[in-house]
Amino acid sequence: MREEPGPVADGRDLGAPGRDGRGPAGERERSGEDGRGVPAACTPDEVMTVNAARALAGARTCFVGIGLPSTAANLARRTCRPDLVLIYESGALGAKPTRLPLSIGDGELAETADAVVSVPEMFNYWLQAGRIDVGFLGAAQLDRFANINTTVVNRGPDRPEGRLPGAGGAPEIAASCGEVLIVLRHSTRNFVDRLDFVTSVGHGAGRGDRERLGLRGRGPVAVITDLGILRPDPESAELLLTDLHAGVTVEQVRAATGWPLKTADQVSVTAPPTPAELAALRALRAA
Amino acid sequence: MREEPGPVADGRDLGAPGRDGRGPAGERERSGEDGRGVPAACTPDEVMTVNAARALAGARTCFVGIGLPSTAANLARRTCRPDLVLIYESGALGAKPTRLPLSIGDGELAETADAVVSVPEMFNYWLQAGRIDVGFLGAAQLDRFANINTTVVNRGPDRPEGRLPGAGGAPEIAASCGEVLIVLRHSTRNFVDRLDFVTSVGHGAGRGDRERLGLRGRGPVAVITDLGILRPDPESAELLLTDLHAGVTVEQVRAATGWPLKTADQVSVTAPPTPAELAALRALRAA
Amino acid sequence: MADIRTLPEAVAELIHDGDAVAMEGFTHLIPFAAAHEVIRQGITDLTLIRMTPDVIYDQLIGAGLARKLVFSWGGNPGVGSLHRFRDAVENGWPRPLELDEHSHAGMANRYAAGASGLPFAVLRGYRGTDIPRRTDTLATVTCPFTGEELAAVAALNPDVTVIHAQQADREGNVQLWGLTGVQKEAALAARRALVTVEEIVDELRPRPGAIVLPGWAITAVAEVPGGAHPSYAAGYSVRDNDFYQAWDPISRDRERFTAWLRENITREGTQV
Amino acid sequence: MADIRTLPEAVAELIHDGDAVAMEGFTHLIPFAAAHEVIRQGITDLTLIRMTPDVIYDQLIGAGLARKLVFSWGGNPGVGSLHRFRDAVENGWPRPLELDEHSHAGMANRYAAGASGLPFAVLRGYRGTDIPRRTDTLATVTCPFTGEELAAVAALNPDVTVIHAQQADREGNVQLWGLTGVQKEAALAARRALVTVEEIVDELRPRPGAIVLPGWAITAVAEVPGGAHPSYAAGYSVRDNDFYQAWDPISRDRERFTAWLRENITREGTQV
Repeated sequence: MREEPGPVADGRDLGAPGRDGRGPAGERERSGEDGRGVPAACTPDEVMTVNAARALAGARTCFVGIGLPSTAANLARRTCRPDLVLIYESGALGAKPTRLPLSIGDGELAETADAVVSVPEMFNYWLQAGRIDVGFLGAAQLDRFANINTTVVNRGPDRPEGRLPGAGGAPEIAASCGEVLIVLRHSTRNFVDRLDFVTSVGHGAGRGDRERLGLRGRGPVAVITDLGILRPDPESAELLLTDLHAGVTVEQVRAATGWPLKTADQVSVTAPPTPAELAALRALRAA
Repeated sequence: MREEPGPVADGRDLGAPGRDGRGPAGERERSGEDGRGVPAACTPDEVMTVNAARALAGARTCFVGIGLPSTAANLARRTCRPDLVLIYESGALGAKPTRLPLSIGDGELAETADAVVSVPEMFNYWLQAGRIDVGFLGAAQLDRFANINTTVVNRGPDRPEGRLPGAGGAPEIAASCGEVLIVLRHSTRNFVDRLDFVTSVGHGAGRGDRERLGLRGRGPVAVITDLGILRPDPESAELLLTDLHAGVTVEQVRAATGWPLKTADQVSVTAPPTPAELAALRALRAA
Repeated sequence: MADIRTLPEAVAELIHDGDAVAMEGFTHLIPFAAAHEVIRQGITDLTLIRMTPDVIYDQLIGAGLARKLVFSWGGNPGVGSLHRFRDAVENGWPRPLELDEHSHAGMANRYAAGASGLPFAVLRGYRGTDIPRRTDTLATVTCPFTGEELAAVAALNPDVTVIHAQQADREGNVQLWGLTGVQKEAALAARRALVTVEEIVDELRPRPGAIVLPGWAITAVAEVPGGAHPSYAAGYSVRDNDFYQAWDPISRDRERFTAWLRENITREGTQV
Repeated sequence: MADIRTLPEAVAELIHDGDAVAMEGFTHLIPFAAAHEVIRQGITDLTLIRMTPDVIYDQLIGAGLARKLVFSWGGNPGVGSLHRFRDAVENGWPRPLELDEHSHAGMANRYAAGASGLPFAVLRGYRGTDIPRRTDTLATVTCPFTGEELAAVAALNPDVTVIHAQQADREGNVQLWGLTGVQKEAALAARRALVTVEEIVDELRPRPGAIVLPGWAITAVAEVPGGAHPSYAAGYSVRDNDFYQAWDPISRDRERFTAWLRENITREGTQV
C-alpha cells in the first residue's frame, strides 16, 4: 500500500489516485502532457512496470506493496520468475492471485496462499527475521540516497503540513529484506532534494549508514521509474542514473529529478518490453 | 506435568511413579503402611482427588498440570463444575477429554478442544495475560508458604544433587493465574521446612511478598492432600491446617509435615466423597 | 459465555464516551456496522486505534467522534487518500485530531504486548527514521545479552475492541477465517471485546485457517449479517471495491460527506 | 524448494558434531526416527535443545552424544523420571551433561525471539525463583514506559531444528496439525531445518488447525512413515503409551539401556 501518493504541496494528489495510473490523472494524460518519447505501442507506465518485473528475475521471495509493486511482482510471476513467492503484509505467504488485488487484503490473496499467518507473525517471524529476499516499495518522496517519505509534506509557511498515509510496513520492509526495489513515477515532486520526513531508510546519509544503524538488509538496489533506472553508486550509495528507457534522454531525467542527478559512467538503454511481456501485463490488468 | 515427583534424598521416587498412585508405590500400599484411617469404601487418594475437584466449584477456567491436577479437574467437569474450561500447556483451550490423558499432549486434548494454540501463544496471550482463573499444580517439595520445588533436591554432603524434572510451566502458572490450587500427598518428604530450590513462588516469605515481587495472581489458596486441606493464614500467608479428611487426626498431619504446622482456630472435617463423586472418579480412571 | 446481544445493546453497553476503541480487521472483516452504530448513538471523544484507519475511521472521524487516532497507515487502500482523516489532521474539521503514529510492525507488536499482559514489546524497527519524533509510545531498550539497542513500543490495551467474524455459536465462541490480521491480539488486549458475526450457528465446524476465540475471552457477540460491508467476510461476501472507489468523491467534500452520513447512517430507520 | 532427501542423507548433510540441535514436538510429533539416525551416525558433542527432553533425548543422552542440554521440563510424561538424563546429570554417565534450564514460558519465548530475529524476548516470569542462579541466558530489562523490571531471555537459534509433520508436498511445503506446540518457532529460529513427514503427497489439502511451513523456509524434508513413534502423528497414529511406560525399566539400568540401544537402534539393519 506504500505507493499511495497522498497530497503534495499544491494540494493535488501526487501521481495517480487510481491504481497504476488508471485513474483520472493516469498514464495516458501524463504521457501526453510530458511529451515523452516512448514506443507508440506501450506507455511509460508499462515500460516502468515491465522493468520492475524484470528486476525480480533473481528473487525467490518478495514482500509486495500494493499498487505498482504488486503489479510488477505479479507480472514477474507471469514472465521472468514463475516461482516467485509473493508475500503480502496482510498475512498471505505465497499468494498466487489471478487478478491484480485492489487492496492488500483481497480475499484471493488468502485463498491462493501457501500459508496465511497473523499480521504480528508476518512482521516478526517472516519480515524481521530477514527471511524475505526482496522488499518492493513505492514512495511519495525519495531522496538521492533512496530514503523514502510517505508521512507528511511541508506545504510552505502558513500552511499546515500535507498529510500522507504514513509508514505502513515500509520502515521494516526497507530495513529487513535482503534488498529493496523501489518503483515510482519520475517527477521533481517525488524525487526531492531533501525529504520532509524520513519514513523509511534507504542508504541514510550514504554508504556505511545502514551498517551504522544496524539495518540488516542491503537496502535499495534499484529505483525503477517511467524514465529509467537509478542504482546506488557502489562507493557513495548516492543514486546514479544507470539506465534510460528507450527514447528518454538524460536531460529529461535530470529535469524530472529534484537534485543534481549523477549518471553512471555508462548509461544503458533498457530493452523495450517484449510482446510477451506487454501481453502478460495487459492481460493481468484486464483480468 | 508438574506433579512428577522425581527422586528424593534416599534415591527412591517420591510418591507414586505412575499416574495418580496406580504405580508400584501407589495408594493402596501407602495407605497400608501408614495405617491411616479412611472410610473402607474409598482410598486416601480418592478423598484427596474428590476434594481437589470440589475446590474448582467456583472456577471458570483452569490451567491443568498432568497427573493429580488433571484427574481432579476432569472430575470437576463430571461433578461440581460441568462447564469448567480445561487448559493444557500443550496448547488445548477448553479440552474435554473422555479419558484421563497420560501425557499433557495426548491427541484427545486437541481433538476435543475449543481452540488449539501454539505453546508461545498459550504462555503469552493466555497465561501471562492473567486470563486463567485457577492454576492447578503438583509439587515435589512444598514449604510453609506454599512455595514449590520441582528442580533439585539436596541429598546431603558428598552426594550429588538429586535431579527433579524442573520448572515446566509452573513458575508462570503460579505467578499469573488468578489463584493457585496445589494437590499432593502428605509426607515429611514433600512438606519440608526449607526448600532445596524455589522453582515456583507461592507466598514467598509471607504476606505481601507476591505484591513486592509483582506477581499478579493471588497465589496458592489451598493445598489439598490425602490427609486434609491447608490454607494460607489471612495475616501471615503461612499455611494452616483448616480441614481434615474423615478419620484423620491433627497429630497425623503434623507428623507428616516437615515444619511445626499451625492449625486454624477451627479445623473442619471434609465431607466424605459422595457415591456420585466416587463413581465418577472411578469411571474416569477406568475409561 | 459471552453475552449474545443486539448490536445497539452491545454498543451501548460496551462503548462509552472517551473510550479508547480498536476496531480491527486488515481490509478483511472490518466491523463497519458497529462503527455505524457508534455514529448513531453519538458516542464521542473516542481514541480510535487501528493499523489502517480505512474508510471505517474516515467515517467516525468525519462524524466528529474522535479526539485521537493511533494508527500506522491512513489511506483508502487501492484508491487514494482518506479525505476526512486529512481534513481533520490538516484543518481540524470537524475537530482537531491528535495522532499517535507507528509502523505496521510497531502497531502489531503493541497489540501483541497488550494481549500478552506486558507493558511493552521489542522489535527491530524505526531505526534512522523520523517516526520517533512524533510519538511518545516509542522508546529503546538495550539487549542485556548483546548490548544491541532495539525499539520498544508501549502496549496497546484498548478499553474495547470490536471485530467482525464469520460465525459464533450460542456460547459466544467465535470463529473467523481467511486473512485474520491482528484481530486475536486486538481482542485479547482489550478490557472488553465485542464481536459482530455474520451468523450465529448451533455448532462451529472447524475450518482450515480459522482461529477460534473462546466465548469466555469475549464480552459480547452480536449477529449482524453483512456487518463488514463494504469490507467483506470470506465465505459470505466479497469486498465492495466500488464502494471504496465511490467513497473518494463522497469524502472529498464536507457537505457531500455530511449528507451521506445523514442519508445512510443517522437518519431514522437507516442501517448500513 | 526444500530438498527431498532420505533420512540418512538429510541427517548427514544437516547435523554435524558439535551442533546445537533442537528436536521439537510437545508430546505430539516428536521426531524419534531422526534422533535414532543421529545415534546410528554417531553424531556427537551436541547441544540438545528441547522444552521437554522426553524419551527422545533420554536416548541421545544415554548414547553419550550430548554435552549440554537446554530445557524446561525433564520427565517421562505421565510415567516418572528420565533415568538416562538423571544418570548423566547426577553421575556424569556416560559423560557429564551441562544444563541450561528455564521455564516453559521462557523456552517458548526464547524460540520466538530466535524466530523473530531478535536477540532476546521479554516476559513476566521467574520472579522470586532460584532459576536465575542456574542459567546465564536469563537477565532483566526495565520497561522504558512504566519502569517495571521484567525477565529477558536470550534468543535460541539452533544450528539445526528437526521436527516431524504429517505431510509435505513435492516442493517441500509442510503441513502439521493437532497440537503444533513450538515447532514453527523452533524451525524458523534455526539456521537449518529438517522435517520428517509421515508421507509426501501431491497436494496439501488444507486442514483445520493446521500450520503450513513453506518449502523455502525449510532446508530438507525426508519421508519417514511412523517417524514419531513412540510419540504420535494425529491422523496417522496414536501415542504408544505402553512404550513410554516400558521405557522406565529399560532406562533405569545402564546395561539394559545399552542392550536396548544395540538391539533396536545401532545394530546392522535396525530401523526404529
